[in-house]
Amino acid sequence: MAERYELKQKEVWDGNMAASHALRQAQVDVVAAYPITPSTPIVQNYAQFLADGYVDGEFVMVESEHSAMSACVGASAAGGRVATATSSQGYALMVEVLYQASGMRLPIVMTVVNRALASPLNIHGDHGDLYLGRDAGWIHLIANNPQEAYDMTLCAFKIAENEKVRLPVTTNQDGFLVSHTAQVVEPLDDDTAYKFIGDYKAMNPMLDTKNPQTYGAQTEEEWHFEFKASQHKALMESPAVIDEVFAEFEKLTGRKYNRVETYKLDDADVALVVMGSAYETAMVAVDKAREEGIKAGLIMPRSFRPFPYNEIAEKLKNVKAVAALDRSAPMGAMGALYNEVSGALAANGQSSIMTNYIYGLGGRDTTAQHILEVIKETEKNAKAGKRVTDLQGFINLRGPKLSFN
Amino acid sequence: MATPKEMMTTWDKIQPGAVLPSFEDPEKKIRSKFNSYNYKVADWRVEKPVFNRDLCIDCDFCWVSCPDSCFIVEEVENKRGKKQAKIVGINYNLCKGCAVCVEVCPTPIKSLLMFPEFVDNDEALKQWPKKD
Amino acid sequence: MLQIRWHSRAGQGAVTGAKALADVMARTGKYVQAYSVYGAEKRGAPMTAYDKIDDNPILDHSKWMTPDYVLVIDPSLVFQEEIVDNTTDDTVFIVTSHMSKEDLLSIAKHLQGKKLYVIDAIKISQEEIGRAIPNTPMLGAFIKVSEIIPFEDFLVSIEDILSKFPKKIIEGNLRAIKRAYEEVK
Amino acid sequence: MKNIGNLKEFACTPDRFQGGHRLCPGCAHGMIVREVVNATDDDLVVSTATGCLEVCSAIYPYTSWDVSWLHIGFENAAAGISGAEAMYKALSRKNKLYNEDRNVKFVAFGGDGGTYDIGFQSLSGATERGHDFLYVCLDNEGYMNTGGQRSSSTPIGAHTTTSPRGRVSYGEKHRKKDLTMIMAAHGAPYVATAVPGSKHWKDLAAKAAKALSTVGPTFINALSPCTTEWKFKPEDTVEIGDLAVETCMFPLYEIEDGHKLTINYRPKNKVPVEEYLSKQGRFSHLFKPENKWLIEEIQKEVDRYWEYLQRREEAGV
Repeated sequence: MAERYELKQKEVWDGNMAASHALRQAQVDVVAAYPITPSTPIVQNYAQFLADGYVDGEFVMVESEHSAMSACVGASAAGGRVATATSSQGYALMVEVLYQASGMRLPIVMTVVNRALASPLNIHGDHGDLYLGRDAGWIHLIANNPQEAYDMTLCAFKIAENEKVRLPVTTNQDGFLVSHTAQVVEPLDDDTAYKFIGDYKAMNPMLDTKNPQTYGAQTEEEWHFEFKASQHKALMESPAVIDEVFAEFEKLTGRKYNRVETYKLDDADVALVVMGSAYETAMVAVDKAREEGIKAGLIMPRSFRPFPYNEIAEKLKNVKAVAALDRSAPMGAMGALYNEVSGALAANGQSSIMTNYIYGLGGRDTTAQHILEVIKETEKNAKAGKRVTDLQGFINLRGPKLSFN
Repeated sequence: MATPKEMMTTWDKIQPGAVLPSFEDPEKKIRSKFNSYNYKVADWRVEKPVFNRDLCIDCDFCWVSCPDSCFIVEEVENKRGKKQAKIVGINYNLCKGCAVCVEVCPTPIKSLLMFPEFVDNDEALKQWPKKD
Repeated sequence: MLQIRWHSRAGQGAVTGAKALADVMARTGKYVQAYSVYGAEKRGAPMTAYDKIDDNPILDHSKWMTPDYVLVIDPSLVFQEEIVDNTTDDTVFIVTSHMSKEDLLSIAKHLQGKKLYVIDAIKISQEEIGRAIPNTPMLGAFIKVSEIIPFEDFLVSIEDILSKFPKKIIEGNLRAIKRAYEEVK
Repeated sequence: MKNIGNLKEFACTPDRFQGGHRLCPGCAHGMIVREVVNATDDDLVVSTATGCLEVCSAIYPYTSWDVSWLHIGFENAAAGISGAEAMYKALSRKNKLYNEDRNVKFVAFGGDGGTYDIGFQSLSGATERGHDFLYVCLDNEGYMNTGGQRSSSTPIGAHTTTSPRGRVSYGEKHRKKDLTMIMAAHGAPYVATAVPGSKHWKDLAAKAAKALSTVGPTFINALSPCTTEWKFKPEDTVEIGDLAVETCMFPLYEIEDGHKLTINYRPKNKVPVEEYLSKQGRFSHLFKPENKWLIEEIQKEVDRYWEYLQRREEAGV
């Protein structure tokens, strides 16, 4: 039995340390991982927990991220709790196996520290990796600070392993901005955290060798569609479970999470959609805007997948102009948040004016002032009652203004 | 693309994750309907092996060389009380007619021979070559 | 919100120092943020680390700040003009140098007119800890200059934060902190 | 360890790999897999790389496996099984095993594509990490699942669809990679070669039993003559495998602890390689006058390698 780790009521942890403690408290049976900046400390911390006797399970240091996720699939199908961590190029290398994990309905938890994708190479934070995995059939939860990195990781196990869900979950935190930023985190004690997650309940474990199971069969035209539909349905219906888990977590900690987070949105004319640490920076910008008389608000999908279409449409119904801020290179389209939110609004015949901003690629600093400027631009659209700004603009880019219309 | 009609089902009834159980009753080792033991590849054959029990010496070369696990074995005791396998037949649902068994059969007159699919086994045995 | 920017070379312990300071302040009930900015460079490359300390939760995740304090723990970085970037007339500089304040100012013209304190954190760490890790002595100097918390309280917290290290290292660090507290000018 | 006595006894083993799979008639894969999974009475968890065996033994809604089985991808059979093995260790330590009364062994199968090539990194990693598993390479010397393309296991001179013979080409230009030796160089406790069929059945089954009872990573490289892409008649599968051994094109040997080499079978009279080559359509062009030199080269190489094996065995180091 693993040693209990004595924790203070308030710890000063960076996002990586927060995620590693959540993995430790979940008493994961197998962690198979390969280190990559900026998620490396999660793997290192876990190795140290193991070396100090705070972890009972197996820690498999594989030779690549592809093998990390493959070993996770093998371990999860074998029948126990499994987790890993990665970022960026490692995530990209895993993508093939991400689809296999979700297709086999294996409740693996992956703590992702978001980082830009090469080329050119960059170790800092943007959402390129998260967007790469968005169709992979995983639930993607967003954490904006170390406390949330901890909380979301605990919730991730409980959501993934729910028998109605049985899907893998990533928790996402911004590289360096959250992963390497130490803040006050209020952890649960080990027993309380484990009790919240609960014992692992296996479904069709390969290691129940008296009742052998075949995982990963080939389905062709006559079966594949049905399986994908069934998998999609599980994802589309997972919000009920996510809400349940968040509610239970609130009872335990007082910390309330929602699939759609909002800030000062109730009376807003102008809203920004933004995910990750910039959501909190944007709160500062909204406060400044309101001081200047602009009725601004914020909205964020805490679960990027499943995407909360209806909830977002409902909350934006009185907003005149919306700017979606995407932290990923758009490459020939609008950013994902722009597309998803526009779709949500269009479905309901809502007529907010939509614009898109690309920010923070490769860790480029985005300040409250930058975001305030976006709010002011967006307000022009709200006031005009039609779009008078460009469709897509870039924030804090060196050189002449870059925008597309 | 060869799911029998009775096994077709709809998206809301399929096993999450496409996981297939080998056994319907694991305790009694009753194979499930998903076990390919219950699938037929007989129509792959052009010719079939016919087994002549009278000539067989139970060397089991056919059993060990068969890629399709189609030799039916009965466990018997030899004179010294040790268990040994006795070949008692061929599972024609599983046999694809590759004829490897015939090739590896070592008896002077082979105890396995290929015959056209339409020839009845009793008839085949009648046609078996005799010793010179 | 109190904002502190560290200038250091990778390997000198600015990240650890910034996190330790955040930890100390969190124990007084403050909200904190400690982070650093560096690239792929290895040990020896210049880098910056940051502390933000406030009575309310800190939401701003941008790296940019107007520091109230600039802590320079590498003697050669004192001469880099970047250390005055985004500072105001009220920004307090505590820098590591073997030189006197006067001698230093005669060369480092960018520091002229600034509120400047000097401490030889390198020498102190070499003598007390045995290695040129000037982060903890800088903390001692910072507590003296800023009076942010009583020194005794600081010592209690930092000893606890260092408790994972061997006794010899803890003692060396405590001596270095106390010396710097006394010697900063 | 299961005692592999005589075949009469071995044939009493209830088959764990069922027919009704969709491998070609006469496919050696079926023969090899049956022998391996039947060579232990312990329970098994098997992973299989993408390839003929995988696609043919688990076409939904059917499985040919009476043991637990997993397919993930082409390149990760070893990584997948290492995860399952790690879970077994973890649950064992936590007293959470599903069947306390059963031993579980771990086996991965891959073709030469999934083993020599795309899956090599994952195999090398899992071997280096010391997982307790047996990896069996079903070496049919090419990507047969996709219609017979070359792999790094394809022997020089062989025609494949991506190393075709032609007006100015004699087919594959490169020598077969010596994967068995590479695996031995990992320091794996047990590495061996094998062929299917009735003549060397015991060699294969005993090697599988030995590998499965050895703690740590073990490897068997099993030549799997491919009736479809090597172009010979289905009933000749066993004969072709036997000829590979008799010509020393594919000698039977084992290496323990990374160094101790034992030759398991010595042909009484080494058969010339022409015998082996001439029976396979993939080599038929080598018998044209302009390509005959290559047959001589192949013979020289086979002789040299056989000499090397014998000397290494004699050296006993």
